[in-house]
Amino acid sequence: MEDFPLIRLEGISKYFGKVRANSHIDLDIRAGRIKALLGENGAGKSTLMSILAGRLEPDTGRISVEGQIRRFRSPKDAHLAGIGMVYQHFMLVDTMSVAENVLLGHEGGFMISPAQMRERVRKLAERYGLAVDPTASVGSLSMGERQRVEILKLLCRECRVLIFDEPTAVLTPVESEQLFTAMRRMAAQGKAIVFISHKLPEVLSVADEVAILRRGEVVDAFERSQVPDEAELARRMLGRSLFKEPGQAAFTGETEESGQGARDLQQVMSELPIARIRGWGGRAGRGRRIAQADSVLSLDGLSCRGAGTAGFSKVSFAIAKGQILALVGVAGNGQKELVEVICGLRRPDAGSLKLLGQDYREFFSDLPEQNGLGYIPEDRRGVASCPELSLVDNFLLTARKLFSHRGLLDRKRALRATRALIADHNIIPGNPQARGRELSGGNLQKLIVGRELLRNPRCIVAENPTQGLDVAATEEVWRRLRVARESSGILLVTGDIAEALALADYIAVIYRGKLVDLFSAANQEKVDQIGLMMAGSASAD
Amino acid sequence: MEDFLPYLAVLLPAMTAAISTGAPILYATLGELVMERGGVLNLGVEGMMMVGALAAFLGCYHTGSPWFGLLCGGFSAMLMSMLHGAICLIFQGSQVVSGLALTIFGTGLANYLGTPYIQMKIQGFTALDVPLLSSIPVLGPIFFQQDVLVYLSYILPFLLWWLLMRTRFGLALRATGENPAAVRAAGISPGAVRWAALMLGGFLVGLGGAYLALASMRMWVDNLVSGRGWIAVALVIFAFWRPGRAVFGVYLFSGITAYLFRAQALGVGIPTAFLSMLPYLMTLAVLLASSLRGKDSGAPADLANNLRPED
Amino acid sequence: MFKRAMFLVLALALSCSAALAADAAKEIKIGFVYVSPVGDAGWSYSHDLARQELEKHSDISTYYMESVPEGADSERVILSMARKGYDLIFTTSFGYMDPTLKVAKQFPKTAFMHASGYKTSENVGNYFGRIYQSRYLTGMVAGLMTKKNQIGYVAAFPIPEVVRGINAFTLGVRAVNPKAEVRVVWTKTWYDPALEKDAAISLLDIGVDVIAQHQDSPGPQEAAQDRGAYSVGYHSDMSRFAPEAHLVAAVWNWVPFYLEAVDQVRKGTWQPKSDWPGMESGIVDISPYGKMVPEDVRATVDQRKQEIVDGKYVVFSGPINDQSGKLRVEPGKVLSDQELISFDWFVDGVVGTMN
Amino acid sequence: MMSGWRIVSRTEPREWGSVVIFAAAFALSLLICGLLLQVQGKDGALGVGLLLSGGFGHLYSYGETLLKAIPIFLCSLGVALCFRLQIWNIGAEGQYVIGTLGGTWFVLTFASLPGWLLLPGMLISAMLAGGFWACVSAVLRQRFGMNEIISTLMLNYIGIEILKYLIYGPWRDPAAMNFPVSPYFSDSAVIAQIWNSSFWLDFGLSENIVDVMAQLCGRAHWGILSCLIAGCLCSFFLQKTRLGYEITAAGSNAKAARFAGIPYSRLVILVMFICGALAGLAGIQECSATLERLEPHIVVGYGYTAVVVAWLAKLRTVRIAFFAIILAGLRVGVENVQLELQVSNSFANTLEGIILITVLAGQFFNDYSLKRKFS
Repeated sequence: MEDFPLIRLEGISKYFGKVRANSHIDLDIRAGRIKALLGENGAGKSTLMSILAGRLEPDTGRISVEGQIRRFRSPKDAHLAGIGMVYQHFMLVDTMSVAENVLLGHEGGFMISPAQMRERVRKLAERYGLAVDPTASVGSLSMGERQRVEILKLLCRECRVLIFDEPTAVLTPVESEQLFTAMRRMAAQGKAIVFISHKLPEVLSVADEVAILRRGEVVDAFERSQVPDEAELARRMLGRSLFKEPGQAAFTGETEESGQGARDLQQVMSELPIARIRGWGGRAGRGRRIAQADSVLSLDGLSCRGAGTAGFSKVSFAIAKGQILALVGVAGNGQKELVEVICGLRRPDAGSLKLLGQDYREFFSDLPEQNGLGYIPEDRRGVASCPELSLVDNFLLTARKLFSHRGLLDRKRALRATRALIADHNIIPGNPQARGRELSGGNLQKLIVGRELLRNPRCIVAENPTQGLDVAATEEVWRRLRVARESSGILLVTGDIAEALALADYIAVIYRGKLVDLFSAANQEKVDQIGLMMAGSASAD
Repeated sequence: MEDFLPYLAVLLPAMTAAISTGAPILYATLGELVMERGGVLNLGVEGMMMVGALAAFLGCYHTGSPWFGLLCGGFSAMLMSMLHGAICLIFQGSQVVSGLALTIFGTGLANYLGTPYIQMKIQGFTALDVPLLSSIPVLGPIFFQQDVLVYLSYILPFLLWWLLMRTRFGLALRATGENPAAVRAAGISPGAVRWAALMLGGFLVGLGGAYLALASMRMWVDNLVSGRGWIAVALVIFAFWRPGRAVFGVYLFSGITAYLFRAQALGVGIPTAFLSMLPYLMTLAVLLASSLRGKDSGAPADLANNLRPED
Repeated sequence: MFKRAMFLVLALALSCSAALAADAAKEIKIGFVYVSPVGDAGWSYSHDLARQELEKHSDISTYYMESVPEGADSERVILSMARKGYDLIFTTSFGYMDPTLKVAKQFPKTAFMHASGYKTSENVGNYFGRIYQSRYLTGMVAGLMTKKNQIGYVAAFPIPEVVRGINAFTLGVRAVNPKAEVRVVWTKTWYDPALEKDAAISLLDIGVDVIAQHQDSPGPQEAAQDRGAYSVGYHSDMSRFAPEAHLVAAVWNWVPFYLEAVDQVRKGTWQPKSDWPGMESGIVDISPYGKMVPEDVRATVDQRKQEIVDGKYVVFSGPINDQSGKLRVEPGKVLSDQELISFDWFVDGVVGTMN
Repeated sequence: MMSGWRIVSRTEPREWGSVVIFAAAFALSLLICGLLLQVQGKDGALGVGLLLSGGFGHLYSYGETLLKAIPIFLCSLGVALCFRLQIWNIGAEGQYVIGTLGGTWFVLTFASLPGWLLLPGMLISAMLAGGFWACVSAVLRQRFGMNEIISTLMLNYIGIEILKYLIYGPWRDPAAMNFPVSPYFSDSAVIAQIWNSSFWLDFGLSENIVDVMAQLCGRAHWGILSCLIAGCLCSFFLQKTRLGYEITAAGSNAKAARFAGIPYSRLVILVMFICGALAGLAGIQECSATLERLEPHIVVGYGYTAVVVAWLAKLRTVRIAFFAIILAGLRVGVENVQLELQVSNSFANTLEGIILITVLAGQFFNDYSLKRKFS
């Protein structure tokens, strides 16, 4: 066994049109080992794994399983070779039960009996310690549970290689730990585990081997034991060192306020008719009267029943100009509803909500175009952008009112503004006519953040703004938010404690729609308990 | 209008008629239901029924065997359905317009090729009573003095339910209608599943057309289907994509139509336009009611979307 | 000099027109516009039978277009026929009336004949047959053959033509069987065999034992056949669809009428007029009786037929009451053609509504 | 799906290629139709020739084709707008009918009004009626989440029944011998034909020019003007206005629209209203210009043709005009085939169906290209 790796990838290359995703990648995957695949966005990790999982066919190169060369034309071929993948976006049917999802596509007789299915799944779940109710419909499950369903699907097929694509992105610290234990257990039972991640700490904690991809090539591969600490790992990953002190930008240079793009942007914006009325620029107070108010956002006993979900009740906090409040919690604990209420997409049932000192009805009755509200949603492709439309149109999505005069749309100017924005945030590809879906997650997020901050909002709501972004992009987004803080108050909704600590002045933890606690980011012993609070075991005080 | 007795009296015959006039629509509805559950919207039912009807007639006319005709009907409509598949699953054409094209084409083709046969008679299926059941006082005449195809249409919904809910194929079919990506990730080709759905559904729709030719008219006349295909499409949505509700919807619809004729024959003094409007109003009303009760329409999430050929 | 030129011109003109006349004499082109497919056993079919007769004549060539939707499209069809230089064009549905007139205005040299309408112009005549006379006779047969005194009538659309038919039929029924009722069901279709069959079945369900119809499809005949009831056909002898049920049918025979019209056009004697011939001209008749019709019935009906042909008996002659029992036609009076063309009330004995 | 070949999405759409593809698909369908004719022992080649000459071959073909294209274009324009917003409105048929009723009602009620009031009044009330009929579905969808495909379909049937009721009941013209037709519209409510020979003759134009023009324009009426206006307005609306952009954006991603504060429900109602209004306009024009009164025969399925055209045209205004004319031309041309070859009218549907199918399949090659796999 030892001399033969379970899986060997040799000279794998893959092109999308002219874009190179992978080039001449060699990789070995051994049974009983956990291999971490590290790299920035667009480094080609996901592509490589999709090839291994049979979703894509490589242009060149070959895959051999235990020595024999195999060609995977479809995921089925990969399954037969014992390779399965837990995708970032779960491949589940929400309307069907857990058991049905697990057994979907599993070999067997023509007829199925629900009872047997349930029994099987329950046994399997117990064996690997992945607790989940087989009868529940997937739509009602938390992200963590859904992920377990995905894993069960693979285990049920006796997969020998399990690939995890950013598995912890949607998990609580507690759930993440459970996942890691499950991984180790599976590895111990002779399974090979590959997992793709950005998060250096978890790589260090769980991986046996690390391979680093950059621009579609494997630039480094080594044993976990060879790297002492995160800084070293980061250096190897980025080819440059990374400081982690919160509060100060990591890299400057490629994107500065004083960049050409930024100046063009200012130029375009200042020409807008609306700008002539109100005056462009972050200088607070030149905008609407309310811009004077110092309280940016204040909730008092705000409650709302969610549609289907639990929603939230009696939430109270306030954010002043210059502050960042991080609302920490596991996905599905009422944050979504809360954000929607704050952003005027949903009506609260009870309590008061004030934005920029105004009652929300008043505020949304005529939404100030500038110096008003900025919203950076979690779901970039689904909510914050139109994948089929050009970057200009995506740019216009929320900026459209700035660029329209008496109902007419000034596309010329919008185009110039988009160009400038692209230059300012060095978004790739740089063509403003490119379609939204051609952008990688990181670049799309840059566009969205830029677009939302363009109107110098006094109140900013950011939902997991760096989820799935590589370190560089993350730092970039953080920097922008810190700059924006100068003139506004920010509500940062995140599941990532590190992010909260990196940015926030205050931290509020939400669980089952209630605020568990609200404290200053400086308060160390509270900070240490965040993980527990998120998991519901609240500290009683 | 003062004495209602005759109006009650015609209820039974109305129901009897509803069962037999409903049968073709039931076949078509269930066929469309299978296809839509698999995520393929096929508005071509009307045309497919026409072709099915003609093929059934020709098959029976030339061999004299109604059963052979029935098969011809089913398979010809299956071919039409596969044409839809070719356009939507291979050539990525819009399912909506492809369906409309299929309707236009099928109706035209059937009438065109059928011209020489217009009003030639065949020995189709005639009513045959089920030995004991037919002698049950009230239900007997209604349900068990019909033709074979009607009896088949009793069993079909249960078969279909079993297929959808209790078989591996059904599982894959439902999943494909909801989330093809998940199906592909599970190692099943959603394309293949949709082909299967199209073929099975097409066959059933064909039986619906065949019924009109073999059992209703027992001869070839052009425009035989005249709109029943569209009713079937509407009924699938009405049925929230569930076989059980489909049966209910079909018999409700055909029941109303059948009863209205009899009410007219009894000389009810309401303009016929309003009477003939009633079934459609009822459909809307029932849908409205169920949506007011906050019911989820249960539409397959991926209905009418094409699978992207790449990846 | 000038005179000579004049003569020349005149001579030319004459010779030309002569030539034209000669051409016309050589071959005459006739167009038919049908509203439904000719394959059906109905209205269009009855016209097409005549067309095929005409086609047999060497010097006549006929063209037809079937299933021409009434309204805007029909005008185009008639137009293109006129453009192709047909000498005589028959438009055989009420909806073609205005289009025919419009086209006729542009082609004064072409003769147009429109069936079942009421307008005429310089080169448009209208024509129809007194089919209601046949209806009356078939009504008598039905009235004599019914046992339950309940007769069903599957009707297409509540337009005067159909109403007239129902009334004549009912008068016929009542003439021989005052107790009998005629129940009317509107299908609002000219041709939906399955639906029309269902309509007939629904009538049978409520206890009628004879089915009469006014559609192009044999659907109702089928129904009667299946249920072992009697049926009365229309348009053409429908006995082949329901050999056991078919009592008799009110039938058209357009051949003599069309031949005459063609002849007039050929001779150049054709005049536009409102022509409404009856049984005496043989344009309408009743089909051979079904074998189940007993001798005495045949005798009574044949006798009345003879009276009608001889003009001794007029169908719509008073006293006639309407549904409400109100006297509409005084004894000794008869309904004028004008009134017949715009019939909008049911005679006594009809069960049903006007729309 | 196709082994050995890989299907690749084109990044930039073809320009002239698409024209070639359409031509090829069109030719293929004609070939098939020729064969179909042969099946019934007719001369296929001749048939195809007759078809094309009938639709586009003669001077007078164009007027007729145009006449028929007008309602198709108007309905299709509206339908395309709905589709842009992912609203599957297949109810243009019913909206066409109800619009006609609205217009007719105005004409019959205010027959005494002067022309400059009557004509616009008729058009406007037709558009309002059609628009409101469409809004019923829109409201049902937004307020009660009822599927618009079924509601529009049902409302089509219901609309037609209403028409029947009115025309056989209250609106039946006694002067017309109780035949199911409304009284004639007063002359000022009749939309005139484009070419008025007598006028130009008085104007002093030479006999034969007038004659040629008369043939060319045929029965085409001033409704064509409404097509031009509607078309221009529509494309301007979509490209230059904010609402237009919002419709495109919301159609592309409804969730994003909600996030961006685009009033989705209002847009749905707006596009449905516009569609209904256009369909209604088409209806009343057809009614007033060609029939000059309301008859049951105004319903000939333009609403459904509109859906097909909108799709073939990929919702683009100019292409809609193109396909509307093509389909209209075919319908006109196929009559020529029927008349000359004496084939049954069902041939027309067959032909149309085949053309749609081939063209639809052909469009695949606009958006994708096949590449050989190398391994």
